[in-house]
Amino acid sequence: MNHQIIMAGFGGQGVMLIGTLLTYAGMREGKHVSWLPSYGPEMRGGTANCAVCISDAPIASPVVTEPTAVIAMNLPSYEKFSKILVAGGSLIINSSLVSVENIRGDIKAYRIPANDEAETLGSQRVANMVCLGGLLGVEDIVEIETVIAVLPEVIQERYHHLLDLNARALRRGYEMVREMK
Amino acid sequence: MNHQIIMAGFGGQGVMLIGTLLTYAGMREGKHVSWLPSYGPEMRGGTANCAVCISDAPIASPVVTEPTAVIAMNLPSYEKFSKILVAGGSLIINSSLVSVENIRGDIKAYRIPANDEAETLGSQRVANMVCLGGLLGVEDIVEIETVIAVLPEVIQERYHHLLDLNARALRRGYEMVREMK
Amino acid sequence: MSQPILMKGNEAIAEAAIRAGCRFFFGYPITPQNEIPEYMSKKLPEVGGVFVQAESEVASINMVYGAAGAGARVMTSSSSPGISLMMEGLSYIAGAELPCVIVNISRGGPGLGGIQPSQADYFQATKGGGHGDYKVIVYGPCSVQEACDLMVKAFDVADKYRNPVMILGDGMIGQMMEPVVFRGGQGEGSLPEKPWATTGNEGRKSNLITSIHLDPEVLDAHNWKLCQKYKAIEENEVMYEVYREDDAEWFLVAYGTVARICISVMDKMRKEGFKVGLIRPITLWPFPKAAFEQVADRAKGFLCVEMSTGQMVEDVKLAVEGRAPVYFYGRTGGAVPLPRAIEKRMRDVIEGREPVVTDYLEGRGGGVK
Amino acid sequence: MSQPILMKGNEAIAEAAIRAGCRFFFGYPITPQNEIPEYMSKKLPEVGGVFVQAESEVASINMVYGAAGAGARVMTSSSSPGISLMMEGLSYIAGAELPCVIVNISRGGPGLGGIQPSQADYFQATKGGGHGDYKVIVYGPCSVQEACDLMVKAFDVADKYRNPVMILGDGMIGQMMEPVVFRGGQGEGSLPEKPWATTGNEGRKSNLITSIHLDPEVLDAHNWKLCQKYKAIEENEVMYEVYREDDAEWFLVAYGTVARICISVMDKMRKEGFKVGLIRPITLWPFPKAAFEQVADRAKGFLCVEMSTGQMVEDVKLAVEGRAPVYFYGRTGGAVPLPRAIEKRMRDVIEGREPVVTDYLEGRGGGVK
Amino acid sequence: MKPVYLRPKSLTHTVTHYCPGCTHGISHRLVAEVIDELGIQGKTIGVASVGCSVFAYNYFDTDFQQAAHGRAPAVATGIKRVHPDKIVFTYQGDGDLASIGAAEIVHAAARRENITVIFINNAIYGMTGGQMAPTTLEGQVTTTSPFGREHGVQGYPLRMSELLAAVDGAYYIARCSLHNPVQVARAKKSIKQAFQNQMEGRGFSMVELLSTCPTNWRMTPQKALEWVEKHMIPVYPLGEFKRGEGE
Amino acid sequence: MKPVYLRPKSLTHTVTHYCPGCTHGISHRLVAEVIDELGIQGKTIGVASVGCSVFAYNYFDTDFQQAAHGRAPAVATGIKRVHPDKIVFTYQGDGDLASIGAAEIVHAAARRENITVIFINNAIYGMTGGQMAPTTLEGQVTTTSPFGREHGVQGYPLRMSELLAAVDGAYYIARCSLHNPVQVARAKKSIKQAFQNQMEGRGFSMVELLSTCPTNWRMTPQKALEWVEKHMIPVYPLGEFKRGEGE
Amino acid sequence: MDKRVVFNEAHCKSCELCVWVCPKQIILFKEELNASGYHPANVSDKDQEQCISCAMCARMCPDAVIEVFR
Amino acid sequence: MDKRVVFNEAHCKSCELCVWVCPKQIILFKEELNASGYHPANVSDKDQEQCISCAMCARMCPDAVIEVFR
Ligand SMILES: Cc1ncc(C[n+]2csc(CCOP(=O)(O)OP(=O)(O)O)c2C)c(N)n1
Ligand SMILES: Cc1ncc(C[n+]2csc(CCOP(=O)(O)OP(=O)(O)O)c2C)c(N)n1
Ligand code: SF4
Ligand code: SF4
Ligand code: SF4
Ligand code: SF4
Ligand code: SF4
Ligand code: SF4
Ligand SMILES: [Mg+2]
Ligand SMILES: [Mg+2]
Repeated sequence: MNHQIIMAGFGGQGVMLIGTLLTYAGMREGKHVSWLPSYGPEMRGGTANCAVCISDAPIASPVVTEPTAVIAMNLPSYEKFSKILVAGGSLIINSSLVSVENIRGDIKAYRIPANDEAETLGSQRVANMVCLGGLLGVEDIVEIETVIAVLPEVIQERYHHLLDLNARALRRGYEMVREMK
Repeated sequence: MNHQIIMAGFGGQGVMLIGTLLTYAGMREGKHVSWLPSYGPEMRGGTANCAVCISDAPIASPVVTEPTAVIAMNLPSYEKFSKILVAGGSLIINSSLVSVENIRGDIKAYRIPANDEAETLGSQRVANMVCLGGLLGVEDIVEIETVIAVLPEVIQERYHHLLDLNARALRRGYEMVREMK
Repeated sequence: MSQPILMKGNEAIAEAAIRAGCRFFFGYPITPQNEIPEYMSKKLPEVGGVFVQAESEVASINMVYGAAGAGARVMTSSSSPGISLMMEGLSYIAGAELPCVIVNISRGGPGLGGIQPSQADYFQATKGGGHGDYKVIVYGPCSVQEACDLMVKAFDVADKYRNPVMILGDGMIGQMMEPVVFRGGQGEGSLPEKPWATTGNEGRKSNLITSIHLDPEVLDAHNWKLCQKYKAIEENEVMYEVYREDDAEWFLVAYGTVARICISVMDKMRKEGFKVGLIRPITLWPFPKAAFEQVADRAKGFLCVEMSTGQMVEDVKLAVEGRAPVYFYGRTGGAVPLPRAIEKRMRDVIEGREPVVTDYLEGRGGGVK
Repeated sequence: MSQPILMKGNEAIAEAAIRAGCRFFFGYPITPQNEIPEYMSKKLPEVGGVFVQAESEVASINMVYGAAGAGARVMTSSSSPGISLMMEGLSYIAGAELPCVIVNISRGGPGLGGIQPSQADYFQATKGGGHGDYKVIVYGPCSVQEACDLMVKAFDVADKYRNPVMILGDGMIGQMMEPVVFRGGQGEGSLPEKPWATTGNEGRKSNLITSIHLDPEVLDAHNWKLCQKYKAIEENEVMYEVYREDDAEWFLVAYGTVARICISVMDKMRKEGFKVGLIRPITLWPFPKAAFEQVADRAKGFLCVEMSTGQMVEDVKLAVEGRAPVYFYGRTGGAVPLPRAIEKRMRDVIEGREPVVTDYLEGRGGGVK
Repeated sequence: MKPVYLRPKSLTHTVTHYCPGCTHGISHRLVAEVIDELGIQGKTIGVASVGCSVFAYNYFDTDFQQAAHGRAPAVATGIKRVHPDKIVFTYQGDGDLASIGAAEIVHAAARRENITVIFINNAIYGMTGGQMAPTTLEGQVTTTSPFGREHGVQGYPLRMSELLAAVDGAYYIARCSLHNPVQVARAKKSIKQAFQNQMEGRGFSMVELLSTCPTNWRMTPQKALEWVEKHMIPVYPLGEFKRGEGE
Repeated sequence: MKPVYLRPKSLTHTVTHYCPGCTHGISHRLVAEVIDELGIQGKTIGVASVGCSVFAYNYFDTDFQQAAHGRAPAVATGIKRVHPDKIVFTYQGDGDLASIGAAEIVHAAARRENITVIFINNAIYGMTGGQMAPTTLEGQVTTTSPFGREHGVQGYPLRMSELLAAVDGAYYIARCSLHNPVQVARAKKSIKQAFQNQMEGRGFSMVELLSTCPTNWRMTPQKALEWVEKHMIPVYPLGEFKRGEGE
Repeated sequence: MDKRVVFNEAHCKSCELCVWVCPKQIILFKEELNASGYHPANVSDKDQEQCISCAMCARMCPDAVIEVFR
Repeated sequence: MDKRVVFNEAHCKSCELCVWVCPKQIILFKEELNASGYHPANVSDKDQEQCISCAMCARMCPDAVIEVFR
């Protein structure tokens, strides 16, 4: 399979981090991977996204123009990327911040109140992990256990006391989506 | 006729000036003309030369590689340019500073003690004019009277008290060569 | 062989340089290559090297000149506007025959432009953006791995020919993360001797690093000597890949990350029965004319795809010499040519249709020239 | 018509600019163009204009940017190394679509090189020495008179297209004296209006001069818009001369003062019965492809002669497209191609002999590539 | 009710791209207030530099030119020489003015160029993500001084106001801070003075504003202001360094 | 007989291209004398700039690099960082150092670069034929200030020693003159000090030498020296402007 | 009711500088996010009359969010 | 005879600075030109003993023409 995933949200929501995490996990599972960021002019705030490719074959282009999956952590991201998602693709919407009607019928869409769930778990900052967990629950990209296993390599040492929180957030998202499926 | 003349000497000997003067005179006589200077790295001293073309037809190249006439006001100039003078061409040598033997036999060579003559006339500074006068005496380039007529246009106003001295130097060179001829 | 590591292109390039024995880095911040100086500022001191943040790109390239003349393995990196400021210095380095490596992680221009990937500095890199007759060896890597491999090669080639070498990576090469394995890099120990370097004239005649030659005959001779060197480089250092040489009749031509996009287009079109191949120059100067010779008998046409309004297309035409038509498709300023648009353009080429510009557009841009 | 005056090329160029309504000059001294700023420093104040000696060429070109954006007719001049320092600024000016004139009285390179005439900045001028996709209109005058005429034209064309225009004169153009008649130059009165200029927004919406467009789609669109403009320039502004179009079969190709040398070679060879003609590009960009179309049926070969190691020869090849062979002869660094050597090379070409490099040498240099 | 404070007319109604609490915003507001008060909006031409303030032209409702990195004083020179009766100001960061543009600012001052310069010293390269600036303090950690700036390696912070005060053509050089409302009010007075000088043809005026970069300093906006007071002011003392020109 | 004065060993036996009486020659001699006296000929690397002294490398018998116009301090930085144990000096004119190279010299000082700078201030561009320099005096006629420099138009002379003394990383800044044998002896002392500082690792040292350009000033060499004393020194006072670094 | 202090909420970035300098400590953040994703600052209708119209908040606000009346 | 002051005539450019500073005013120019076209400075054999070996001339000479002995 050739997964082409876009993760997007406000700067500060941690979309780059979950992109890196997923890429790492892909590499650890022996797949071909790439990760490509995209920022606006703002240093903080604004909207940022990254494109992750995970594939069994060498990756032709790190640029994702027709994603097979999208995580939209805020409204502008939903608006921009839900349109270009391929038919049959998966869309994870952070419904804590994005309330939309009339989602395209030809895709698999999941609304997860990621910020609320994260808050419940202990900190809004892991809303990104809830979303990534959700994606892992829908699409067969990598094992969630691989992702949890590489957490210590991706997350900076000074945040290692939060490893467990991150893992729980990943699992929570995963479960929520499984329940919806 | 297509005259291609090189005038060369130490910086400060005034070769650029006589080149300009000749070019001016050529233009005044309705000929096609060009003047091209060449300097060394030195601001003062060193060797400088200029190439003057005076022709009945438009001038193809302002660069003179095979001069029809050469004025050599110092030894390095003689050494450099006497070699490339065309057969049958004219060479004016400032014999006050250049003492050479064995001049090429296939050219018209004239030794003029320009500095000494100039000194006699009143100032070593018009040695250049003596040489130019010499050239005008050998080669039919422009009328010496034309050159004398344009002197006030070429020589800076503050030196206009020396116009007469310059004219006399021109005539002196002219006569010396005529006598030798 | 060691395990691959996931690294951002810029950091991987910096690490590769250090492994190649580069111990001196002079540079000035500019997006999208900041991770290179940042990495260097952290790592060079650890290996006894020196990182200096210069006051400008003009200063950077002249510090490189000084360090290269002093015998060091030295590099700088920047992005498009910063590289433009280096043109005088680069011409001096080439004129004085000093070895060094310059990385251009290029972005959209002209002017301040944007910070997204672009290939619009091709002319500047390959034709000589500075004054005078000189050439810079230019590599155009298509992946993080290749960027690292070429980085190591760049230092060796620079020393071999006493000539500046440039890595021309589009912004994607710098910004993306891919797995990378570090290989090669002879380390500090075995670097070549540089008896011409200015190290103090104790026990020998003075050395001089200069590019001034006031006597036209001397400067002319110097230029033709450089020319001989460039001829040797053209003979020895050309790098490229040809895909589907066996049966292809229509060739995509692309370098850098665009080549990867083109490979996906090629694969798709071949499945649909089109005899499409691809030529990927790796050295942009010397340009791989040989690749075009190789396919000259069979090639019915070439489609050059670039993130520019069409620069390499001139070199392709010079290589093809009228033997087959050369077409062009490009996007600029950070807009990336889409597989779909490239495919459409290639179909039009093969099927002999005039391009309709709007067919290839995703946004407000153009693309066909 | 007025009487011709004998003037040094540099001074004549400056005078022509003033007559064309140029009132602002920003520049930095460099040989062999110093007479231009010197003349301007004396004459501009007399006509209510402003001369500023900038602290560097980098500052000069950015002052030009400011003044052009403020609506002025403005110019700068320099020589090769100084022009290299302007590459970033030039890219900004092109990106922001500002009209201005840049004079390059070029000298031998690379690096500090020499101060004698050269044509080795051809690539820099015509391909874009700065970053990004942009084009500068480049004129290559062959006499002082033509330099003056083109200077006047340059300002008008710059305004017409809102694009920088360069006069690329070799050192000879600047240093030699020739008779010149000043013609044209609309003077200050009738200059075009520039409603886009920054003059204060009293009574209108704000004006903005910029080259930054962070959104790739916007920057892409901007680049293709520029491309359209360049296409229009290619259609409207090409200038060249063809000599002996009627019967020539072998063409010399040269611009600037070298073209004059080639004319003398042509004349000589015709007398000896060789059917030699000459193509003289006046615009170097846009390059006069039409000239080559014109003679394509008859031309058996082209000999490109330059004061460089061969730069325009690429454009000649691109224009000829393989329909006839293209040969090259050149000298560099202030050494000027001799009529004798050009003739020898042309005979070898016509008579199908392989060139023997030493045949064309006068000094230690090379010449054939 | 009577207005006590209204948004200045010379600001457009655009949301800025600046980070929360970044004092670039305060500086913009002060310049706009001064332009309003002096009634020069219609004859002012701004020059934006390259740095976080690259989009300044989106926020000021006046004519603007966007200059290459460091070259704003040269661009301003070009404009001012063409329109000596208009008011021309540059707005530059410390990377722009003190590093790459050091020659241009020194020479604009030396030439006695009749322009106004607003100089934002935040001791860092904001836009490019927090690299060392010439004004970075000793010991300060940035992405290119990861072990803290050390004078033996990277030299000392460059104090531009002191340096430019040593240039004869400079007429007015002042350093202010934006770390609390009192200082903000002082800064505004200096900015106003700098524009008035230009209107009176007095030559080169510059106001250096000690400013924050909460994002790259990795502090809250409030902590960042406290850091200015505690760490920057001792190295960059406030005050007027020059008023009047010549030898 | 015992030698009282011998031609320094560190000078080659080449006739220089300098004009008669040009004090570039005196400066060269002094630097060579200092190199001899300190015994550092074999470990000294010079950096020639672009100006009349472009060929300095022909006259010093040490390793040399020829730098682009204005960039000698950057080139010297590159060399010195590679060979911190060697002695690196630049030799720059006023066009080179004070105009096009203003940023490079300020930053070499700010970075506390451990190099020695010999700065030849002759108030003019010698090599290119007498254009105005940043150091040209008010009223002085040059080919690009044909009506005399006027501060309202071209600004004031730039006093680099005063300016660089305001940079914290500068350790030693002195201005000397070459207009008579006594001053020449003083200049030599300062030059020696500037090299010694480098040997002791003290950072940036510069000696500014008031120098003549008889050719472009259009004076005899002797009149030119008198002009230095009478006209230059009042604008460019002699002395040590700094000794010791830091805040 | 006429307000003493008016917030242009779309421009606010929740930087808290106004909160910090307000002598009356009456500035609070709203629950909702604005279009930029920030909780905008505000003085509630009931706290408006506590405001002394000192304009400290306005003078410190980097985003010119605040207008003050008396 | 051992000379006190020795001129490397090929290097001299007749700038007169040595002449100007010599307290004994014994430096004169030769009639001949050197290779560069200048009349080189010199102290005649008979004036050599007037020389006080003060080396002022050498210290002022831009072309390092002069060596002095005592
Ligand atoms: C020639 C060039 N070099 C480098 C850059 C990259 N660059 C953009 S902004 C910037 C520095 C910004 O720092 P500063 O001037 O301090 O402004 P701040 O963002 O801190 O306000 C740099 C180096 C550029 N755009 N152009
Ligand atoms: C980039 C560049 N700009 C300009 C020049 C031309 N140029 C050569 S020397 C010089 C100035 C020399 O003046 P200065 O530095 O004062 O040295 P001086 O000759 O007076 O000793 C200039 C402008 C150049 N070579 N390179
Ligand atoms: S990065 Fe720093 S300077 Fe730039 S807007 Fe953000 S806080 Fe302000
Ligand atoms: S031009 Fe002036 S500075 Fe240059 S060598 Fe001659 S006198 Fe000296
Ligand atoms: S005006 Fe004063 S009291 Fe009122 S909200 Fe603002 S800071 Fe508080
Ligand atoms: S200071 Fe301005 S931007 Fe910051 S919280 Fe208050 S109102 Fe919002
Ligand atoms: S050493 Fe003294 S006395 Fe002797 S010639 Fe020289 S200056 Fe005159
Ligand atoms: S000072 Fe030196 S160069 Fe000048 S005249 Fe005397 S010996 Fe000759
Ligand atoms: Mg900053
Ligand atoms: Mg000088």
